[in-house]
Amino acid sequence: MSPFAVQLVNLFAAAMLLLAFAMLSQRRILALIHLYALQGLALSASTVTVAWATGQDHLYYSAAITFTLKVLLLPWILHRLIRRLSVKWDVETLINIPTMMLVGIVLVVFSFNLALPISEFSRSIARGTLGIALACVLLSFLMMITRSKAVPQVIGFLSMENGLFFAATSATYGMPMVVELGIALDVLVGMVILGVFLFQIREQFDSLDIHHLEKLKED
Amino acid sequence: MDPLAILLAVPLAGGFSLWALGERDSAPEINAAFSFATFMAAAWLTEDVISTGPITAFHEQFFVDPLNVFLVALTAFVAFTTALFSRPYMRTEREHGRMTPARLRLYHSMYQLFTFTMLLALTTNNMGILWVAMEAATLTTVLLVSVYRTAASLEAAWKYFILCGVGIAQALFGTILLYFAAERVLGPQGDALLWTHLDVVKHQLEPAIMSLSFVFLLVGYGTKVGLVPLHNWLPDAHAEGPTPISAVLSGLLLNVALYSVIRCKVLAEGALDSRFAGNMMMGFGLVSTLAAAFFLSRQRDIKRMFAYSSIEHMGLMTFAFGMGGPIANFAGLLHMTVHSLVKSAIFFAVGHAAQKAGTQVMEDIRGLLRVSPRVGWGLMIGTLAILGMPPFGVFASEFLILTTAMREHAWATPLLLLALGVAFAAILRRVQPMVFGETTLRRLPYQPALAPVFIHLGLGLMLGLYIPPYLAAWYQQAAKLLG
Amino acid sequence: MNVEGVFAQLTAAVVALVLGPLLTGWVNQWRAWLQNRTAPPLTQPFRTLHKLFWKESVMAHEASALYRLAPYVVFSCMLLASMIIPTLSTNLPLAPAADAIALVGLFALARLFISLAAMDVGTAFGSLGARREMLVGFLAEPAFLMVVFTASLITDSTSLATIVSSLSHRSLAILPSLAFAGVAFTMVSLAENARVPVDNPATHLELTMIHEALVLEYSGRHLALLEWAASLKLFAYSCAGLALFFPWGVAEANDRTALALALPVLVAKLAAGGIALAVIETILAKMRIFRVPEFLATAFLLGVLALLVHLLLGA
Amino acid sequence: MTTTFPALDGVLAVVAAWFAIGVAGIAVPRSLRFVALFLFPLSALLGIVLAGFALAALPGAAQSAILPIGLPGLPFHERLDALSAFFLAVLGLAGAGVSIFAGGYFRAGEGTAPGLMCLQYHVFLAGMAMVLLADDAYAFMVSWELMALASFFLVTTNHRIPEIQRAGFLYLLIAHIGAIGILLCFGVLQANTGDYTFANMRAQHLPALRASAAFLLALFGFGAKAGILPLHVWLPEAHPAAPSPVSALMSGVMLKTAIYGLARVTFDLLGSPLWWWGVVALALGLATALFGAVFAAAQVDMKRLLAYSSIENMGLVVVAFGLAIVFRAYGMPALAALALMAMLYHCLNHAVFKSLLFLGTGSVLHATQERSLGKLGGLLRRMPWVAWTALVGVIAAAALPPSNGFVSEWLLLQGFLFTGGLPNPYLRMLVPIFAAGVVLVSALAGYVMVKFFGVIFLGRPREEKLAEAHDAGFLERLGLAWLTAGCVLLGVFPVAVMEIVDPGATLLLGHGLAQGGRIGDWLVLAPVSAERASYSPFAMLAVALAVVGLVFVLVRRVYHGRVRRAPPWDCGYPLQTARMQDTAEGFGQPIRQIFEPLFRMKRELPTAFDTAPRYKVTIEDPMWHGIYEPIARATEAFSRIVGYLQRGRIAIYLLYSFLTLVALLFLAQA
Repeated sequence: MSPFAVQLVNLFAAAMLLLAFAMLSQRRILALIHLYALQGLALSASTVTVAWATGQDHLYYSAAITFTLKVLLLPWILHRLIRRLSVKWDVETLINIPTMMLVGIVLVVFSFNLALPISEFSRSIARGTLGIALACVLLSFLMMITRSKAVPQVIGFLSMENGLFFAATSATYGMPMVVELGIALDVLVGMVILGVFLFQIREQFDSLDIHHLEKLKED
Repeated sequence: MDPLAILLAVPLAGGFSLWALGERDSAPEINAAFSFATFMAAAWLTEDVISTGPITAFHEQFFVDPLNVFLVALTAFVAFTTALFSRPYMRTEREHGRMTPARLRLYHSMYQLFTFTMLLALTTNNMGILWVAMEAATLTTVLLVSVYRTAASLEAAWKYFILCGVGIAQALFGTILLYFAAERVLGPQGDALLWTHLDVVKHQLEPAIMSLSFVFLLVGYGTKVGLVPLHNWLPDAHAEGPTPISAVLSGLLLNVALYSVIRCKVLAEGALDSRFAGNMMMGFGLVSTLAAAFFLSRQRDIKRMFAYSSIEHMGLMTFAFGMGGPIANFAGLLHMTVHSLVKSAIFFAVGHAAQKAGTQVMEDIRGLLRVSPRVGWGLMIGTLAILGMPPFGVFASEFLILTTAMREHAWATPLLLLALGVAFAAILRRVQPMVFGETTLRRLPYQPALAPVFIHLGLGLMLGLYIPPYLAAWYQQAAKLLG
Repeated sequence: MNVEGVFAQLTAAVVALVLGPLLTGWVNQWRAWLQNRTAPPLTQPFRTLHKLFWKESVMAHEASALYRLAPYVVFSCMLLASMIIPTLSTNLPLAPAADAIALVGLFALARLFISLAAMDVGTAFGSLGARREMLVGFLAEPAFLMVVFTASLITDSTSLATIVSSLSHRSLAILPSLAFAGVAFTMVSLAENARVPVDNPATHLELTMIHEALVLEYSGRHLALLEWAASLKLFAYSCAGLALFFPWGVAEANDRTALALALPVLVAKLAAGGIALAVIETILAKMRIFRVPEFLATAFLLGVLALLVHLLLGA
Repeated sequence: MTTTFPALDGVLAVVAAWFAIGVAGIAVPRSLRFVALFLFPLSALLGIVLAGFALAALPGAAQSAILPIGLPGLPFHERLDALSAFFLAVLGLAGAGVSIFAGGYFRAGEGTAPGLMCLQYHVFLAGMAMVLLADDAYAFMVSWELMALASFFLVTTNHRIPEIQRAGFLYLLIAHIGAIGILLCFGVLQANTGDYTFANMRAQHLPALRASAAFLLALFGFGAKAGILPLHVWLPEAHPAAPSPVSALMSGVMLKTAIYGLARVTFDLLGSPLWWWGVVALALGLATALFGAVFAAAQVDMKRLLAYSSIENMGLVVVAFGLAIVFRAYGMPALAALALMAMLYHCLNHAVFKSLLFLGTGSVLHATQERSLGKLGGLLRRMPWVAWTALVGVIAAAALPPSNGFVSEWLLLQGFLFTGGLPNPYLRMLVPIFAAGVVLVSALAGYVMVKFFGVIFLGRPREEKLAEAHDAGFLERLGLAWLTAGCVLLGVFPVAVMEIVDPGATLLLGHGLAQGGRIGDWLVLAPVSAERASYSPFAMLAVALAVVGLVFVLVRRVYHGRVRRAPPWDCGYPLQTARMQDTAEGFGQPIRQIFEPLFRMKRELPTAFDTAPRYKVTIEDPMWHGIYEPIARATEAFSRIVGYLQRGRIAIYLLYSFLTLVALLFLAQA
């Protein structure tokens, strides 16, 4: 396959990592959603590239699913949610942004080192992608830890899913179709349920601040 | 007509039809009927396996082997008895105004779907589908946990969702890595995730990848097993959901999660030919057992307490499977079975007790023997059984686990002794005054369903004194298969 | 069990019954003399017994059968004891029936009965006496056994006959262990026989008395039996002591001449012992009841010490 | 008796029958008459039958059977050899007496329905029998815990009372922890073979370290049941809580199963003990015995007093056990047999007389509703049956001739007197000290028993209501008489008994007491040689009785038999009341004073100006303060620390999983 494709995939990988960092540091929820959509875009683009480069047709389907789900559907749902729930800001993060950045960088280094021995075995076109995927996962994990409102947590959760998909498509040429379909279904349903939840939480505590969700504990 | 198909189809259909039927008075009975049909199908399937041996179906996408056949039967059975139990229970809840018809509708359909997802997870041969099923199980149960719509139940459900969602995501990464390792051996077709195939070639899988993959899988599915320190969702979800759900969570879902962990462990062990995976599980198991024991000693909410006891027992099983070897694995499987029987029985009794007292706070539940002896004895005997008092099956497995540990990992036995002792003291100290003494309780509008309690306890008793040959044979084959 | 045996056994019994009260009288005489009093005659105890036997026995309303039974039991226990201890001869048919340990048990049995009897009527002094008696007993009994153990470790036997014969056959040598044991034994027998410094047989000052408090309610023939039993006990202890520490002169099996000779020897030894006892009682002062445990604990420790010394020095 | 005699089948049949009786009882939970007048006497009969089978099996060779229940590959192995036969005989004989008594004892108002109690009671009996029969670890543990469970429910019969609940909790907790210890002991014994049959364990030869570990675990596990220091705390709580027949059974028989387990593991499964095990057992046993005796002397609750006295007796048994180990380790089988015989004999004796005494307290309890010694007294005249039988028990418990208690003590002391031959100089020094201790203990036992009997049955009643106390009923008398007869016969004919028991010792040591000739002739007990030591209770008793009779007759012949009744003299003090007698506290006072450091006493002394002065002393077990409370506090503290794992913040929870993941990834990479 052509080195051009490799460069392309690497580019998208880099974009995803960048976006992950951006989400980590982004406070405004609306912007967060946009970033999420962009990440989905990069993901589907890379999937298409891989599909085109290796001629694996089922990857086109998975790209299509990804696009519709993560670029169109979920961002739209999220938009409506925050408009209905009127949450704009996620003011205070639990750790301040620069520290989070530093931690994030450490994570990236860690995950690259982790992925390095494995990527030798990869027949795949882009060796580094696995590390990047792992980094994305861990970064969104970090984001979930540090956000104090429900919606950003959800977005973190979703972007973690992105990282996983990226690993699936770029490191291995996509999972079996049936599995991907199942995963997509789960994500969709999960999203819907989350939406319902957010409303219920809101009507219970009339806020989406998860500090209200700290009653159940060992005292 | 294939029993496997029926087994999976019935609960799926049940879920949708119960939703479609909407808010009816007869919904509980219909629910029970569907569960019964599922149980029948499971029985048929079991009978098939007994006569013909392990089977695979649908282009090997599904398979039933000694390891999962009894889990399938167990799951269907407990799901059925729980449906029986939930009939009067849920009606009473409605009387007490905690359930509305709409919620009951949701409850019943989700109950069936939940059964379906568990059966799917158990019978699928595809590690990917396994993941999908586990995630689906999480989703359905989240709705069930939050069904009361109270602040506490919402919080519990939210934590459950987030923690398990994240955990399951790790498991997905593990699955991807597994596929990544597998396709280099089996080629990039759909069957590269089929467990049977993987099991054949497990020795050729790349160790470096497999070790990472197992870590992700363990953390992922381990979250659902409730291993400390990934357990935090478990007590909340058990305490705040409706009691039938606590019963199936403890009795079934944890089992299924552990089942997926040990499936992965088999592969990892094969690839790594080191005790890495085993040791990791032993570590988790030990930590969980100990921590849970000490958690137990400070509980005030009865369901929360038994949730921690589930963590303790899951830890014990994880420890057993971690040790490996025919005896330990045998013990682990036996413990799985008996624990889910006894623990669900306990939750049934607890449910009625809590309804009588109108609270789950143990200080306010007193003297069950006086107001309704059968509930009292059910709770007492169940507790003693779960605490490892012979002649119940829990003791049998603990006997094997401890003695095996004593000879292979003597260093661990003092910790186990400590944990078991503390747990015993903690639980008995709480349960005794609830059962004995003068009472504070009232009668219930509906006659509680106690048949399930005593059926379960009876089976638990039987497994302590006599294990049917088929079951024993399965256990032994499964133990061999787990290595 | 041959004729000599039976004969020896019966003589032992008779001798005990006769010499017991006489010994008491003898000691009382010497105490009187040592205190510059005119002494009662030697046979005074017999006169007392005779008088008491004639008197009718006055009994509390609540007194139960146990109360009436006790004197007989105590008496027979003491008589049995003094029939077991080789006083004149070691060839006693009853000897195998009870060894030294059983002998101690016998004394304990008597103590149990008399204490219970004292509690039976339910008066303040009775139970007080019983308590004190048991207090003395549970400390004295172990001490006594320690003494016995020393002797039996030396002679490899607990059977009194064997002890005596083997002790009497060894050449005269000072055994430090036996010396310790001797002191311990003396203290024990002072306590057990209610003598000064532990108790004063002549006292009737209620708060200090032990033995008198026990028999306070008794009268008439029951009292007589108890008194006789007391003197038998003194006799038995003395003989035991003599048997353990001065075993010479006790007749061997089936030896008529020795048997004939043994009696005077015994009387002489008893006389000497009685004088010693009287002297002790005169020069010592009675101690407070709370000091008694210390006194007896000392005896007990001396007994243990005797054992250790024997094991240490092999002597 | 030939070995072809199917004793084992018979025993199993009896066990099954006991289970059946239990089920029959639960079938008619509320009909007291049926249960009391039919089922309990029936089970007493079965007890005698059981004893018969056991005695028949004693001399014979071991018989074994396999039941179709248990784990796959590990069905219940049952085996009846001399040792288990002996203990089964104990169970049968004591159990018969207790059961017949229980028939008359249990009333409707006991808290649990009679039928249910019947079930628990007979499961308890059957469980004990199964423990003695078990021949593999699993069967043993199952029966062991079954026994514990049944007795737990029996102890909590009267569960309305919170103290009783606490007692039951404490009992089951310690029992369970001990059971886990035993389980681990078996884990060591099976030595990596994965075969849990006793036969296999016998075949294994463990290295010294593992063997010692097994022994210590066994000592811990069985000690928890036998009430060895410091695991004795449940005894004084559980025994007063339980209905008296249950206390009798627990104290009389259940404690013995622990001794059985110790002997089984040490001599049979481990085979060749090390000498220092014996020293450990001696020290622990003596400490326990002294502790029990001293505390018994200070008790004011009659059943508590008996419980402590049981602790004392178990201590003595363990001392004998230790002595046997020492002799065995130094290759002196004959002396080991002597010590072991002392142990077995004392087990038998204690079973009989302690059951007797507990049953006596039961009757007193029913007659007066009173457990506190301070409110009893003068019952000898109200309840002669109970009193006179109790007197025999008291003499036995005080280890006085010619009772059975004395025989075993005599044997034990004889055993001590042979320690001069031990090669180890330190032991030679040490053992006499132990002997002194044992003697002290038995003397104290006398003190305790005088207190027990004197305060309950003698003197004047301390309360008015005692006036209408009634004597025991027919069935109760039957049980008391049965056990009393046991006390007397076991005391008067020791030689015959020991020759029956001897195979037990032979089995464990390969060397019995009767080796080469008999244990003395039928009359005179001379375990080694007549010169060495001999004891003939029969002769003593005969002579004593003769003397009593003779004196009685003579006095009446020569003098007269006149008696005049009058108010008590008491130094002429006119106004005496029953309150002036010694109270239980008063009677225990000297002991409290002497052993003051042992006690934790709280005194409430009246001031000089009290209008209604009260004097109160409460004694608590120092072990609570010394061991158990610290443990409880430590657990509490640790669980508080663990609690910090769960502070409710979801972010923190996520952090846990995150860190776990990262840490494990590190591990995986390394």
